[in-house]
Amino acid sequence: MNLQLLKITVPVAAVAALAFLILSPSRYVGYSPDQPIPFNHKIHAGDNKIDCKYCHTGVETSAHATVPPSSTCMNCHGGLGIASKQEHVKWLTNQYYENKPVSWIKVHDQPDFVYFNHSRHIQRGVDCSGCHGNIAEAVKVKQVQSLNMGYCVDCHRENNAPNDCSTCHR
Amino acid sequence: MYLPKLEQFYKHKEMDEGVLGIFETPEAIMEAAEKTKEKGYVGFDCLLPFPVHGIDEAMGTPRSGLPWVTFFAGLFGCLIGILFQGLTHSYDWPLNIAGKALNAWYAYVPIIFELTVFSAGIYTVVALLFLAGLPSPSRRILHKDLTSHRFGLWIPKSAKGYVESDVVSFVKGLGGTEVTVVQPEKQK
Amino acid sequence: MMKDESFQKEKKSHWMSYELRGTHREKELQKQEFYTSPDPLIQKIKAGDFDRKTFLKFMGASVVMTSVGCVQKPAEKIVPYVNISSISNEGAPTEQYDFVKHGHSYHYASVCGGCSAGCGVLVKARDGRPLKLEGNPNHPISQGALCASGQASLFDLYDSDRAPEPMQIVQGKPKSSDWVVLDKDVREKIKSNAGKTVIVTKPLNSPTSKDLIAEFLKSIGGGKHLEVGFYGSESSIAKANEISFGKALVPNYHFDKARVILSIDCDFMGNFLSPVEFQRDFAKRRDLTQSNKAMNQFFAAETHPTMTGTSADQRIPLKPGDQRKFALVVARALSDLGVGGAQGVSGINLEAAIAELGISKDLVQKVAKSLADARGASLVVAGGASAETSDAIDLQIAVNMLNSMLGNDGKTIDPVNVRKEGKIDYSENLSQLSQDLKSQNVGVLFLYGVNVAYSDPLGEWGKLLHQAALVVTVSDRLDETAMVSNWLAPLSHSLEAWGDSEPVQGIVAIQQPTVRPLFATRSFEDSLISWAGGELAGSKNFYEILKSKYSKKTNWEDLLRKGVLGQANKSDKGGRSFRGNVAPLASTPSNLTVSLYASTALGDGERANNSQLQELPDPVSKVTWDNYVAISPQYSRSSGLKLNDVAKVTVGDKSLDLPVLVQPGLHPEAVGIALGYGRTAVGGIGNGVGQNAALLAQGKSPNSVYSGFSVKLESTGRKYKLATTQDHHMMSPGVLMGTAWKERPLIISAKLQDYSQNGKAGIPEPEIPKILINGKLERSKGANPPSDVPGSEFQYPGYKWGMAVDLTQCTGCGACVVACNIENNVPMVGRDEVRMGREMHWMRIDRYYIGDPEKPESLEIAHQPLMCQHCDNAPCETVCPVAATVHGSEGTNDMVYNRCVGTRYCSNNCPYKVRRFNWLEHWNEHDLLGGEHYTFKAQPPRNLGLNPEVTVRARGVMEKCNFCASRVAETKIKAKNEGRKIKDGEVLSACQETCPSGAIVFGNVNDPEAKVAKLLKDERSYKLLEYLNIGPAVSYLSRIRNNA
Amino acid sequence: MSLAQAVREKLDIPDLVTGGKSLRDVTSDITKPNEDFPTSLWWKVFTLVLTITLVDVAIIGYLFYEGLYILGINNPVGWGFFVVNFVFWIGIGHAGTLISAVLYLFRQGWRTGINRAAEAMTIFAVLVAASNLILHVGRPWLGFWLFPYPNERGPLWVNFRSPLIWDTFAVSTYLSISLVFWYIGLIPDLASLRDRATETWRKNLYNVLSFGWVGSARAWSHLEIVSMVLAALSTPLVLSVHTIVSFDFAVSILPGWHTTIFPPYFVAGAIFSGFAMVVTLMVIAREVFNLKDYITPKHLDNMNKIMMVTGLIVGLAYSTEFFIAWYSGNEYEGFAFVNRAFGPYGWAYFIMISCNVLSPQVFWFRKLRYSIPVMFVASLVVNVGMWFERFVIMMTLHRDFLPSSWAMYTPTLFDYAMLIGTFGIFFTLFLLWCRIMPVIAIAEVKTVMPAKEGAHH
Repeated sequence: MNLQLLKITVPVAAVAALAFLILSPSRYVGYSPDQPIPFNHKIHAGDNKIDCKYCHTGVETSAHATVPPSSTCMNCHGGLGIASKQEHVKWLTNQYYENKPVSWIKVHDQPDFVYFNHSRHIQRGVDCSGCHGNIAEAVKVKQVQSLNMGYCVDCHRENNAPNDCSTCHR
Repeated sequence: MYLPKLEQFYKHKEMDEGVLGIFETPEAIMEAAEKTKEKGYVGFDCLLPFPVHGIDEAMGTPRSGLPWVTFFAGLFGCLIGILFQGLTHSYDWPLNIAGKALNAWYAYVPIIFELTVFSAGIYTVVALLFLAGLPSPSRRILHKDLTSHRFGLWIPKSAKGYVESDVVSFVKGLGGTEVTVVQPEKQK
Repeated sequence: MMKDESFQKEKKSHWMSYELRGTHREKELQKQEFYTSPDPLIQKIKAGDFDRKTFLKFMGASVVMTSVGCVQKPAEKIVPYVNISSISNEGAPTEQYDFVKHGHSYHYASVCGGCSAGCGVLVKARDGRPLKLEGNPNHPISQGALCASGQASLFDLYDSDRAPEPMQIVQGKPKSSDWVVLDKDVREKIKSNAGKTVIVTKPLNSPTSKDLIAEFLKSIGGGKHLEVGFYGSESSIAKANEISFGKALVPNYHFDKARVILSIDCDFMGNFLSPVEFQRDFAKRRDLTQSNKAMNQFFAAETHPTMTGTSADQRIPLKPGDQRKFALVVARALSDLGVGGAQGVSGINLEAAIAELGISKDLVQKVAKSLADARGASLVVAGGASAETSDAIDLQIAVNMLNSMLGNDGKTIDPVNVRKEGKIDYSENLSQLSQDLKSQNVGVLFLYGVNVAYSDPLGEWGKLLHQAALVVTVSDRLDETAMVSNWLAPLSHSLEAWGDSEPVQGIVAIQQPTVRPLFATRSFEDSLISWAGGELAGSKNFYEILKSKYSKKTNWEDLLRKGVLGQANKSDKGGRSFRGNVAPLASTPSNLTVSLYASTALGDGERANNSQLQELPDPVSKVTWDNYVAISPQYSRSSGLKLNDVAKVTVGDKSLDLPVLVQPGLHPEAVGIALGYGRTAVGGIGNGVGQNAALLAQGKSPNSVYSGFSVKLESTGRKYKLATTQDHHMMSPGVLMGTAWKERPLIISAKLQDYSQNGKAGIPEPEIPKILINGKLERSKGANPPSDVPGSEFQYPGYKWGMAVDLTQCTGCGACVVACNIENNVPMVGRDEVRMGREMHWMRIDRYYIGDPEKPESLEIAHQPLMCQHCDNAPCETVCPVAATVHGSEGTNDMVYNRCVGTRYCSNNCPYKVRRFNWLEHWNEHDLLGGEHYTFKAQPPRNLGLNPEVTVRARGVMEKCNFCASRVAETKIKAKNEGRKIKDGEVLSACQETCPSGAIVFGNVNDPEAKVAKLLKDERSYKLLEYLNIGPAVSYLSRIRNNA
Repeated sequence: MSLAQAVREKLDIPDLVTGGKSLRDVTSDITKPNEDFPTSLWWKVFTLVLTITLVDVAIIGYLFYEGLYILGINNPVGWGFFVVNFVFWIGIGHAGTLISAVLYLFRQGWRTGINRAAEAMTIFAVLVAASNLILHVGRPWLGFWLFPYPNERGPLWVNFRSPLIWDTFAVSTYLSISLVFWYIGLIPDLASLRDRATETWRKNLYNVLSFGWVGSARAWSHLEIVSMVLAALSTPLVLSVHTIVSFDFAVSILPGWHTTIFPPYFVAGAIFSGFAMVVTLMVIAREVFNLKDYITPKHLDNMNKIMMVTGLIVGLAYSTEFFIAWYSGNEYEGFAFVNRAFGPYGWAYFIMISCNVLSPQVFWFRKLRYSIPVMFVASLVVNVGMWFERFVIMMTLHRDFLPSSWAMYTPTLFDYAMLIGTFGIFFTLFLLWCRIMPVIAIAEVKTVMPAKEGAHH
């Protein structure tokens, strides 16, 4: 009889719902959108050991790590430079000479009411991989940490960093 | 000292096989219950449209033990109230709210009280449903007047010394009308 | 080092330059999702097709997004530059200047375009967008401060009603065109009407522009340059000086040198020549922390209670038209005291005249005495629209006489480094123009910054202008004059164009742009150059002219960095002798007389489309969004006119219907009406706000008399609810509904004498419950004392932010309010919402009347800036169910918008009622569940001016002053990265930074050397509602008045 | 319990069921409204209230769409009609539990006639109240943040010091406890409906609703005990709930709100308005469903007495407030009360006084206590008065410490619509319930039948 069925399903559903509420993971872990060109961090940062700050210049001084202007890419790939035959590099070079910017897609995206400052964390000696994972091995960048409020708060607690609301929310 | 006893938590038994007799007045069913108790048909039951005063004594059923459930459930709720508020405010994430002391327990009293009442009430009712064998809408209805104005005496097959013919005559002797022998439903 | 063309937009949008408009490549870009070049955006908005996502991007709407927790955020883009260019070469817009760091703010020295005072400003620009104006500390005029309209002038840049491109007006219908056509037409017409070109400009304080205009006229074979201004007193002052001293000029005034000041209807801190400079100088002598000897004494004789008048030690209500009589009465009283040099006053019967004025005799003698005691260190000023009576020049002559009697020439009055020199006669110029037009004597007519059709509504310019061969209006929008001319040449905002200014002889500042023009606009100077054929004075654009001119005098780049050339002259020189003849007294009309005045916020109404200014409450009446006819309580009683009655105001044959406001402090027979309202073609915000009071002006057309003529008021029986931010029935805090309750100790005033005896004069002991702990009374621990009391629960060892507000210095000008709004993205809500009591200002200035409203002479008007008090035991925090407002470790009361569910309990429980609730979605076209019915929403490109450091709040969220948390955080991170603590004065709150009188001080209370810490210990400091034991972090310094 | 004795002696004379009914009559009389096709009168009333409800629902939708700015609330007056309605309906809700719990403990036989309906009233009233509480926040879709649940924010818990959190717990506890109390009482009666049912759909419906109750003596004795236990729990609960609601105001620091008298004063007021509402409903019910023999004038008389007593308590509270305000000598406190009575909202204050203090005085006279029209009117008047009491308290907001922040509150059309809407929802639920479930506790009435002895011991 369907009543029997109800007796089982209702409590099960309730428990499941509660469990989900408590244990649900961040929706963004593993978020890995397709970029205009499949830029490969492994080749650049991993194999060729290019320092992060070569491109992300703002990271030590600014709130934003900043993505470099196309000209930075041209330092190596420009003209008949490295891998200039490779199709994506070709595309990039064209963009550059046509004076068109590349619109990358943001992977680690915080809501606008959160004010994260890269410079402070780098100065404090926080390692990039802490939040971004081992980029040097990443063929395609994806979000590895939940980066939700709990994640930030825990880290701030462990390193007795300020935990005021106004630290991140203004 | 008054302690909970197991027999206080007697459970409603399903009435699938046995003898049922119908009585007209509360007095009649009381008397019948007395007699049946003396006769010693253990596990017999009465079906009443409303709680007839004194029927428990007549049947010899002890006082219900549910207040114990209430007591411990209440205690549990109270504890939860104290711990949850205390821990969240002064241990898990101490926040400076209006410069008030972190363990300003007097602010927690209302919620402690509410939680006590809540868990006491809810758990008691759950226990009641369990003991009264509710809900089971599939349960069979023996006689349609028993919830309106007539009273039933039920002697189950499981009762000690149950011999169908004797029981039937016994119930008749008590003045029960429409005495019927109930057989278990066929499982389809 | 600066650069004018760092051109990256917000992190979440494309850069774009307007040279690319309409090209094929732009169309391509437009297809991209987040293409956000502003000017096509306007088209899109106007056309009504606009995809929501872009809008959300614009408005930084993720607050809305998060309110639907389960919605996946839309993918955001990162669009870097293409190239890096060094400073040396002129970079293309796709190039990032190597010194520009994304996310960093840079300050560029420039000149404020708010009014003609020419204050030097620092423009805070971030990623190529001006976000905030501050006064330039190096500049002797602004001295680091800025007024309300200066602050608000930033929004004119982001005004959606600016003209995006040149427009040709055909039979009153504007049709879009472009510069090529315009330039061609202008050049041809100039050729065909050689020698008959007329250039009418607003009063210019830019020497280079003046030269350029002359140059231009020369190059096209002659013409006229006429300056025209309205509502000001420059003409009268100049003429009076010519008569009195033989030299036409507008002198400079040094209020900081004046120990006694008498202003006759002169709102010198609100609306006269150079408000910021004068207010700053005035306030220097009100800083009692230095020494109370220096405190000046200020008598304000005025026909209408002005912002300036409220900070007077003694207000003297005058009847419009009596100004000159009062001046002469004072002169007479002075000569009675034996001060020589008086002329033509011997005939005055003191008693009779004083009786006519309706003021008490000893008051006049008090004024005279104080002035006489401060010879050489006193100052008498008159001016402003309300001083423009029929005998305005004679009034100025009388003032000149008073000053020379007191020997102020060359001391407090500077006739050497003057503001203006030579014959200035604006009304003469205007009538000359109309004559020329009537006699068909005008070829091409350029109207730059003069909105004649509005400011002189009786001049019938609509007809007149068509007598000219071609009329080109140079204005930033299709205003009243543009609508009746042939061409609109859209004008760049002062933040988009090069220029210079010399408000006072010897003080030159460079106005440098901080953003590429958002629309297809040009500065007037650049237009002249191209109309002259693309080259003038050997240069292709104004920038080169300026550069070459000033490179000769100094290092160009240093000049740009410093922003100003030359110093203020404070030395005493240029004494002169008064010779002018004083005309005999004429009698003023016996009945009600009116004075039209320029309001503090809107001034001449040129910037009526600025919601910041429209919503800034009037300093005295606290009315927003309308002008009104102010009448005295006495007249209200006799005439039966009440607040919000609509009255018919009749002057001669002209009449206006205006709502009535009962204004204590008015002379019983005085009526006041604000000018600058009733614009009809200024834009969606300013159109139809109030009535144009210039219609009532008198004198020969063009009208020049704004005050002192009789007026008739009659009730129309209609009602109109004025949008006020404060109740009007309530008078002083003491008297409430006639029930004589104890006076509420909110604003504590004392006389200078009492103060110099007892520093705590007037400050009552707060009734805080105390108990006897081993012998002495203390706050018990159970009573949860605030952090500054031993035994409190929480201490704030690191920083503890606090604020001190000096009520003696505060003039109630409202600059802080506007600065706060802009710094913190505070929305403007419009008239209807203000009526409902839903204004969003984080900071408000409370106005209290002290004394008997029936006795205007004795009435005092006090101001109290009120922001969140950041109480240690904040009542709002206790009651928030979701802990959306809690205390930070630095003693601030943090408000977390994204946690707020909007129960409004905190607001109910706030004794100061400083919390503001977002009743509406103010920024987004749609919010979570729609709600587009609310029309008063910020239109693009306004959103480009949003401060990216402060969250944009969504509907249903509580907000309030956060002690500029964003500024604190920025500075703190900087300091931490450099491994040091924040120095005192390194972080300023927005209100403190802009305050012209320096009344607000913010800082770290724990630092004993900090100014704020010292002020908190000052004897005068007290806390508002301290008896509630909530321990506010803001202290007020009692209001001292120097009236013996 | 001597008190109980005394009260019983006083109240148990005359018969609680008149007309010499037999057990069978009782069942059939009471279940009649559930079995017959609804009368035209019922249909008329129901269509009316249903329309109101639908309109109200539409308005709520519009409120979500537009935001709170369509209401009249503003900066100083942050709470308006919504909170007034909330407190009002919570107050109404109290009578039900009080009748079924407190009177149960005092063994008040006469309660049996009315307790079932009163409990139903409680539940519907609390539902309406809770809905108002949720709707009045700025972002209702985040209302669940008021419950402390583990979250990914750290976790960030709620602020247990806030009276609003106390409200959340109190109201939800109150709702759930009253719900179970009410329902376990209903089970046997639903069973008798089931057994009388003839159509199969009714049979199945009541079969499910009655949980398959057969009335075994064992189940009965458990049930008896549990209803006593719940009664014992509900009694302090019912007092605590309105106490906590009063904390919303008493815990704040506003002059006129920050008063220790609020808890008792609110509870008395709640009982006051609650009983008034019960009288209103009962008078209607006994007319419409022809239950004059079960809801006798005796019942109504007792309730009128209670109304009068509580009315006097409330009156005392009003005067005490004023006295203390004056006695405190605090300018803000004193002004708050002068302003309350003689300020712009003085009219509301005097409506309150005349309705709550003066009108119940008619019940001094036995004749009037027994007159149906009088008590009906009086009960309505009292409810109006109690609504205005809450309105007056809310309007204390409009003039507090700083005269500069004073303002007026003018409700908009939507405020009024929502006020009417609450009544619509309430009566819709109530009328529906009257059709589905017996308005009188059948089994309990049978225990107090005059015919048989042993009913009273």
